[in-house]
Amino acid sequence: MVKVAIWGSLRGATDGKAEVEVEAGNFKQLLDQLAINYPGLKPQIKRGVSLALDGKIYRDDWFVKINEDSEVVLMPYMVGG
Amino acid sequence: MKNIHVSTTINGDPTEFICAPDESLLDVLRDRLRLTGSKEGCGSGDCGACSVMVDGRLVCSCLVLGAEAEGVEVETIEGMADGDDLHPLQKHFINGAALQCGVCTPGILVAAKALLKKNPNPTDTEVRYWLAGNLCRCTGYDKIIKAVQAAAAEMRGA
Amino acid sequence: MRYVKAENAADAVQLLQDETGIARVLAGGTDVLVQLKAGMLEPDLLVDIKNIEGIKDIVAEDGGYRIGAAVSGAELGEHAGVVALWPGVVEGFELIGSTQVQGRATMTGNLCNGSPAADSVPGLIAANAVVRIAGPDGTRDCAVIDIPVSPGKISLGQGEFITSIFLPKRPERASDAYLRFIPRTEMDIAVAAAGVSLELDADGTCTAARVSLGAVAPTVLLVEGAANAIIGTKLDAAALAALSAACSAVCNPIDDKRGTIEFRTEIAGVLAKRAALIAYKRAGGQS
Amino acid sequence: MALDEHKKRIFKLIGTRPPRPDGVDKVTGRAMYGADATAPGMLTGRILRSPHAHARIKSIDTSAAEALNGVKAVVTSADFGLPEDESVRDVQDNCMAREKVLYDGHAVAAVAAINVSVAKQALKLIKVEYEILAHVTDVDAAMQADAPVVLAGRAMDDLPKGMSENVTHHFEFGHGDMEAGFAKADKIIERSFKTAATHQGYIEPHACLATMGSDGKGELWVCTQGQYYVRELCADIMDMDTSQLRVTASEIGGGFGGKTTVFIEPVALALSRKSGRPVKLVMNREEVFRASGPTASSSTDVKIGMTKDGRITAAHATFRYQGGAFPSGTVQFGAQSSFAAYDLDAVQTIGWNTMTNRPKEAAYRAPGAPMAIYAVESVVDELCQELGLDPLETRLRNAAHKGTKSSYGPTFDDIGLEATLEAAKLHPHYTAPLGPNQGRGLSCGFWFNFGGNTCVALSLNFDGTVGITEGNPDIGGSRASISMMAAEELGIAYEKVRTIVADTNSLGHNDVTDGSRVTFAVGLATIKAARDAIKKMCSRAAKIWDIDEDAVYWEDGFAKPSGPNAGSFEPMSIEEIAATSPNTGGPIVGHHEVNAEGAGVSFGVHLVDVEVDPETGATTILRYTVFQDAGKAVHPDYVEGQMQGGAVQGIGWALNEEYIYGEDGRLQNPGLLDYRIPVASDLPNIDTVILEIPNPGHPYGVRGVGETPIVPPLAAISNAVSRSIGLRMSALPMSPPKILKALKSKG
Repeated sequence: MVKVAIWGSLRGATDGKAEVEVEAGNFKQLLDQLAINYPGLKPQIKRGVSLALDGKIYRDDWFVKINEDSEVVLMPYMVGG
Repeated sequence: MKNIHVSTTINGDPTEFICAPDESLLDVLRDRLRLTGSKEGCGSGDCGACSVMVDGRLVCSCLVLGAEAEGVEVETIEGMADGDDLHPLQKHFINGAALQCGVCTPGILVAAKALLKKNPNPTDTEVRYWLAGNLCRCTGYDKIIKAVQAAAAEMRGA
Repeated sequence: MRYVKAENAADAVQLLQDETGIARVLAGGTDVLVQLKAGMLEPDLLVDIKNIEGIKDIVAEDGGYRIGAAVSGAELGEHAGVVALWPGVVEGFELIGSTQVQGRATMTGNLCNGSPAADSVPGLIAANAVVRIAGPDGTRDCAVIDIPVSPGKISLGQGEFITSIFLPKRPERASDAYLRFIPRTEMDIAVAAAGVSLELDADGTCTAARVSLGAVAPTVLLVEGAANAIIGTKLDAAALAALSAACSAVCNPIDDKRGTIEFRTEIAGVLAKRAALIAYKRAGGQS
Repeated sequence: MALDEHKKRIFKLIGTRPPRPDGVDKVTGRAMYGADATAPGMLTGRILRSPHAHARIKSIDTSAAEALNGVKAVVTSADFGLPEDESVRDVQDNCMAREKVLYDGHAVAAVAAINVSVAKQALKLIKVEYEILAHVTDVDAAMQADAPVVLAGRAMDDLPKGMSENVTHHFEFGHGDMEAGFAKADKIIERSFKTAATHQGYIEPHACLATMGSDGKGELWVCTQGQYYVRELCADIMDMDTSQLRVTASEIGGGFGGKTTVFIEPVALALSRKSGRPVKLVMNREEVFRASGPTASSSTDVKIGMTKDGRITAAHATFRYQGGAFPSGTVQFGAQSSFAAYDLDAVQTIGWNTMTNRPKEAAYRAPGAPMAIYAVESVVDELCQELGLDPLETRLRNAAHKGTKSSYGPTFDDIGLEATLEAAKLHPHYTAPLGPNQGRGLSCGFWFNFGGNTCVALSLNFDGTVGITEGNPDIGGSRASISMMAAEELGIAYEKVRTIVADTNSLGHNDVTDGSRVTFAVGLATIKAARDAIKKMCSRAAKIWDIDEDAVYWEDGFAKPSGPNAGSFEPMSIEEIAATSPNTGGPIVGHHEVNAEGAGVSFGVHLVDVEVDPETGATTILRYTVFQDAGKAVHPDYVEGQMQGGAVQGIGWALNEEYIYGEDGRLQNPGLLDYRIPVASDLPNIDTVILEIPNPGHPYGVRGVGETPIVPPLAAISNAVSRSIGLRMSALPMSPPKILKALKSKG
């Protein structure tokens, strides 16, 4: 299981939990599992999310590998100027 | 509006064109003569991207009518290098990274050349005030001022 | 729109008089062409006066100078005589716009634009300058202060245009100065402005003064009370405070994107005080 | 791709300052920008714009304009379809109003005519009947329940009671026990701040030249930060396959985020399709201000607690941003970045984004971060003043470092904040004496930086020179830095490489030039493409030598046998390999395609001295120093240029730049006369100190540098002014009337 930190305004969809656990080995599995376990997260996942994995931000890469002890933080999709 | 026929000199070349009475010299240069080095950033004399020399005076070509060019001498950025031989200001702008996007650069070069003709040894403050009408949004002006000074030093033979 | 180059003053008067639509005089074009481009002005006729003989000349006259209506800022600034006699007038005019704008802009044009914030006007009014006007009935002279009527409006009649501005002679130990406030160091329109002209006697006491304010009322103001506050003084702190107060007291500005009523009123007094000190020093006074 | 093992690599070219390849074009006027192109039979396009802040369009009568001699096409929203994707529909509706105009300057119709005079005349003949609606332009007013609704049906899910439907986004970040944190504080300061909307202020207005044939194929020449994104948006809006629309990026006269979307391009394409002629459409400056995308304006409440010895115990902030007439979630970046510089046990940030009757915001350099960090850094500075603490020491005391759980969630890897603060502390600027009416301010700044989708092709020419094809417009010298990285990797001279920017059909997709991504991501792809080419060149040499491919390695522009066992061969130069490539298997091209991840975050510290005229409230910038971690500065001149340029944009934001709206909801200063960007005489030299703390996510250690420098100036200058006048300023811009009013209130 991977622990995923959920940002504050999404916690309505995770029963108020700041951190949830899902079974996932990569970014895609993580998103799929989150959508199944917490359907309330679906709209945001559709709008776009980034993944901070051990401090590094990934925007799109489905197959970036996630380890059990990885620090995983879900973040809104990032853009720049 | 009946078009006006104008005979003028641009970068030393005798040039004729026709233009509408309300057409700016900038539009004539860009649209009729294809001298697109002069840019329009504002059309109101606030940005200096269209700077050219008319009879030895630095002006904004957006604030001159094409019709007023009759019988005058116009110098634009296209006339600044002597063939392949860049003007010292042009060289120092490249070597000193005094441009980023480069769209204000032609106007600044024309204006800086006019300054150095009038004042070959300006202070930084004098350069900054002379160029106050040439907006640059990329560089923060720092490297522009330094490049003008480097060119001035070279031109003075220092 | 027609563009016509007038051959002489009579020609220009005729053209302006005959035009039934909107006619404008073109000298430097730094106001007219901006308005044209922005669609604020749609003239039927532009009369270019730059070909009229003498209109680009600066001529010494009766100890003062007559400045042609088409003399640019750059040309005026290069004229040592005018700069020495009326430095405040020249510096006011030279503050307008960029180096590029100075290559074209004329003092007459700045006056005829009718803006209360016109930088050359407070200096001209403080200098008691007089314009010469060509018109259908010949030429006439008029004090600069009587030209602006309201924002954008001037007192010239149909067919009239200004051919020159006359800056009078002045005694020894006299000078002038102009200061404006703008948010940046260049390129802005004055938020408030002050022109001060004064004359001193041998011991540095001010014997005559004219104080003028820009951008604080519908037209540029001549503030007699401010002048009286420094006449008879050596511009000591009390006199300067009185000058400031007199200036702020007559302000009747507007709130707009460039400044607030409160700010303009306050600043006008500060600028007048500072300009007076510069003029005083230029005239040879020591404070 | 990770940082190369050989961390101590001695670079030959990286870190030098060669002349940029496009330099001559740009100093001679030859470079072709958006408005510089022409096409045979080209028409001039012009757009009619709304004079109202908010109105229903009751009718548009274009018949008189269409009848005018010389008018070839008139388009309105009726000439566009209804894209399925809501975000694309928003973009289209921003380009051409449908049903309602949402802000002063919103496009309602456009014409294409044989020249500009006819086009202008035609616009006057278009009759639009409006029903004027109530409008709202202020961020706080727009969030009130009774505010006029800009766009119905777009409110966020679970909209809290008492909030307007205009509120479209809500974010919360943070960790720790806030109550316990504040309980530990010796001093708590709470303060509210406001910042005005500012514009990127690029000197080149938006411009494009569109050609749509009756064969359904389109060509678009446009000044943009991202030709691929323009293609996708325009193809969606024009309902065509992306393959049929080729977009070529012109040279670009500045963007800063403002040219990351479309405003006029679909309109030009529609005019061209309708007229059957090429159409050039160029915004004038007034249109740029009224109808392109400025940044958000903001309203913020910050509360921070600190111990007597300068440790932050808890930090809280609520951010409210307005992003104009369509939904926009920029506040996210404010809420995430606001406390990034601090190592905090208890932190919470809340962000709200609302619509208003203003032009839809576009990205502007570190979008959302400057105004958030301004508020936070102001309160930190005030706490230092109140507690008698040194502001630099206090920041060092609380600085985020490797292992810090950031305020937005992730734990930081190697970051350069502490090193940057230390550099500022040791710099003579920090201890230089100050005169009367002078003050010194400092602020930290932060930006995430991104990578993104990137393709690079590296072609070996038969003479051994190299052509690089990349897909990101060169805004500030990237052709130079990319050429340098290719030459470094190949071990050849910089002059032997030429880099060009591809059109959309000449190379695979590249993300927009944004997020400080180009030197990082395109550089990374270039290095990989060079390594791909090297592999191929080694294999050709191996073929010639008839040895195993693995027995050949590459060094300084030569293939070499890897040791005595491989055989004894003279090293083979890149020229020889290139010349013989037709005989050894054909042309050699290295390429790399990647969605680059691993961009390292970037921190900066700015130090500024100001003097405030106590009688007028005017602020003069006396001295300015920028300290920033660049990871590895590929071309230091252009790194410094980013630092200087960003600082000066921030100076403008702090002191004079603002969108000023009247009671009527119309923009009052849509020009460069009254939208006051800094001029040369306003500024001192901007000194720079580059730090190089390598980014572990890039082979050379490169970090993006473009965005961070606009973040610190707002607070640095506000702190300097506040210290100078002995009064805390809390609204931007700090124009002279505001400062003088504050001084007067102090008495």
